[in-house]
Amino acid sequence: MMAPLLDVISWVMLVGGAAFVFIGGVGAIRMPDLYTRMHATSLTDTLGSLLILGGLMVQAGFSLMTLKLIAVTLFLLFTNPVSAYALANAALLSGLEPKLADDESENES
Amino acid sequence: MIEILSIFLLCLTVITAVAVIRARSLFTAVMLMGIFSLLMAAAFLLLDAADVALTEAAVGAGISTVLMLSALALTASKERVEHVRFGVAVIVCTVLAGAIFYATFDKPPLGDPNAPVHQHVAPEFFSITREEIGIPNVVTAILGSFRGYDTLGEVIVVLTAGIGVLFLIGGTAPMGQVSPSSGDQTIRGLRHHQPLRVIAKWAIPFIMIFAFYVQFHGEYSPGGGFQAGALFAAAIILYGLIEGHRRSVQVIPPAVLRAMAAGGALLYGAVGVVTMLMGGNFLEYRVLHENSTTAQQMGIILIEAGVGITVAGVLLAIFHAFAARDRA
Amino acid sequence: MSALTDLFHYWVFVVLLMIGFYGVMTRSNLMKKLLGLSIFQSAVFLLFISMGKVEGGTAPIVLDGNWDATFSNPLPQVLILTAIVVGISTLALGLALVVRIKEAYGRIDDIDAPEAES
Amino acid sequence: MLIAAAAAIAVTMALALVRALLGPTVYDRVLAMNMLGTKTVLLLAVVAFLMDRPDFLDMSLAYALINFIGVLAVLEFFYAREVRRPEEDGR
Repeated sequence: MMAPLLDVISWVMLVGGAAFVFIGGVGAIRMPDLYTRMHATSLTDTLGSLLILGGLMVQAGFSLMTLKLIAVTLFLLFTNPVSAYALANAALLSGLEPKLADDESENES
Repeated sequence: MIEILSIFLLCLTVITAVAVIRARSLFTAVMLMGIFSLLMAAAFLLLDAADVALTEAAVGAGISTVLMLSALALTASKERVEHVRFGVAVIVCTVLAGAIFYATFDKPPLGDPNAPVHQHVAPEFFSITREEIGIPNVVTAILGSFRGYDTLGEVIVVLTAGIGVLFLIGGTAPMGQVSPSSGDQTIRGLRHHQPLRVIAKWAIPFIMIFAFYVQFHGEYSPGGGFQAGALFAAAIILYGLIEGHRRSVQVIPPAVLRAMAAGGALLYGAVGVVTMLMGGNFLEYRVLHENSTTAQQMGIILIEAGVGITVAGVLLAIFHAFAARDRA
Repeated sequence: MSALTDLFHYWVFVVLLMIGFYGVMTRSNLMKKLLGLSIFQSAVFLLFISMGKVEGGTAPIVLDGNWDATFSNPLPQVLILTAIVVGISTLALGLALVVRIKEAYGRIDDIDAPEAES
Repeated sequence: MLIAAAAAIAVTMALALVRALLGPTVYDRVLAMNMLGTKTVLLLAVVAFLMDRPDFLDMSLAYALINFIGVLAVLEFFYAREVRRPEEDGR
């Protein structure tokens, strides 16, 4: 009774996560400059990993695996945005921003 | 499915390797090397080598990138346009590649269970591990028990390399070599990034716990002294990156690191000497306890601890040597 | 399909080996030479690990006391596991040498060239 | 479904690698490296289920930790270089 439902939930999460991850990858290729690329990847990375790992968690049930998956998820959840922040900050400090901000990215958004 | 994934990853690996050699900027090359290690480790995992993948991830992708970046900070970050001897190199490479390529056709296909490699010692390793050692991770059993001498040798090599690095760059830089960064201590490290500090302070204990898990759970799951040592070193390196080199030296002073590096190898050797004193051969764990299985497990845990301490000590000492050189 | 998967890993080994070797031979930058050596080393690791693979096997870590499953050969894995750590130690030694050469000569490219001697 | 997820992640790894190779600035390459690291973590987690080896999740965890350290090391290098050689640009 429960098992098919859990399977469906986990499949939906896995496919959704995979879709997000893939969209992020496409964004990393197609976006015009660093900051938009970061926008594409860091958001989808976080959401995509959450969904994929969540889908796996649903499949694993309650075990040591789930605990490890939760650990991975938490770690990604905290470190991904922080490294994105640090990267943007470093890029900005190095003077990358001005020449990119005026021409391309303003028009895009 | 796994095969296709494996082939795909290996193709990416080759592309990355070409890019590493082609890259003009050394910094790019080092970063691509990190990606190369990452892909390689994933490929290892798909080839069933879980312990190797863990080692490659911790050591290859993590520590080696950090060390190369530290070395890069001390040297030039751009490669000069060079005049190279392409002709000879291309000929030599083509001939060699052709020869080895030809040789591969005589190799048994990948995964052939009847290949000569799988006939000789591996089955004995499994049966003896099952009967006498009783730990599920056969890799750890071989590392600690069957090939204990070899591992001792490797630990000594690691220790020797660490000593060599300390001899080469452990002291202070020669006079007149003071780099311009000496004045601005405040900017070194990522201390002024509050989010990074918060997350790192949360992450460091986590990494350390994971390192200890890898160390002491290494008999039951992928892991062992080498991986744990590298992960422990990575945790301290993270602290050093965030808080600056000076503070990380305060956490673990260089003298402690040297003691760790030597002490781990000493612990390993001492286990061997103790077994000799108790009437066995060098590193013959059987004499440690009346129950032979317990004795083997005791021996493996002890020498894995020695390995872990040495690896952590040496890697951290090397990192500190590079970082200290940078500020000198 | 099977003809490709049979020997593909060994071919990748050859290609990586040659890429690393080529890098060591043609690049005069010492850092680049070290990177080439690392690739060369990784190629050898790949060869060993590929040889240890057994079709239908799993990692040589016994799950739930199931000792009769098919396992890949653990011996190459042990050899490579230690080799990786030794590899990083020797790489660090090489990097330290590069740093000293930089301090002594002021550069790490073309140190064989005559003008490098001060 | 696991296979589909693994395939999507693998393709994304290839895309990230393309970005790392193209990347006009070093920061693009760092971004690609971070991305590849995350994708590897996910791929290994999925592969652990695909191969039915729960202990492989350790690898996934180790990758997540190491990737973070790698990115921070690169960024620290940037900051240090900004201090040391302010005249060099980010290329």
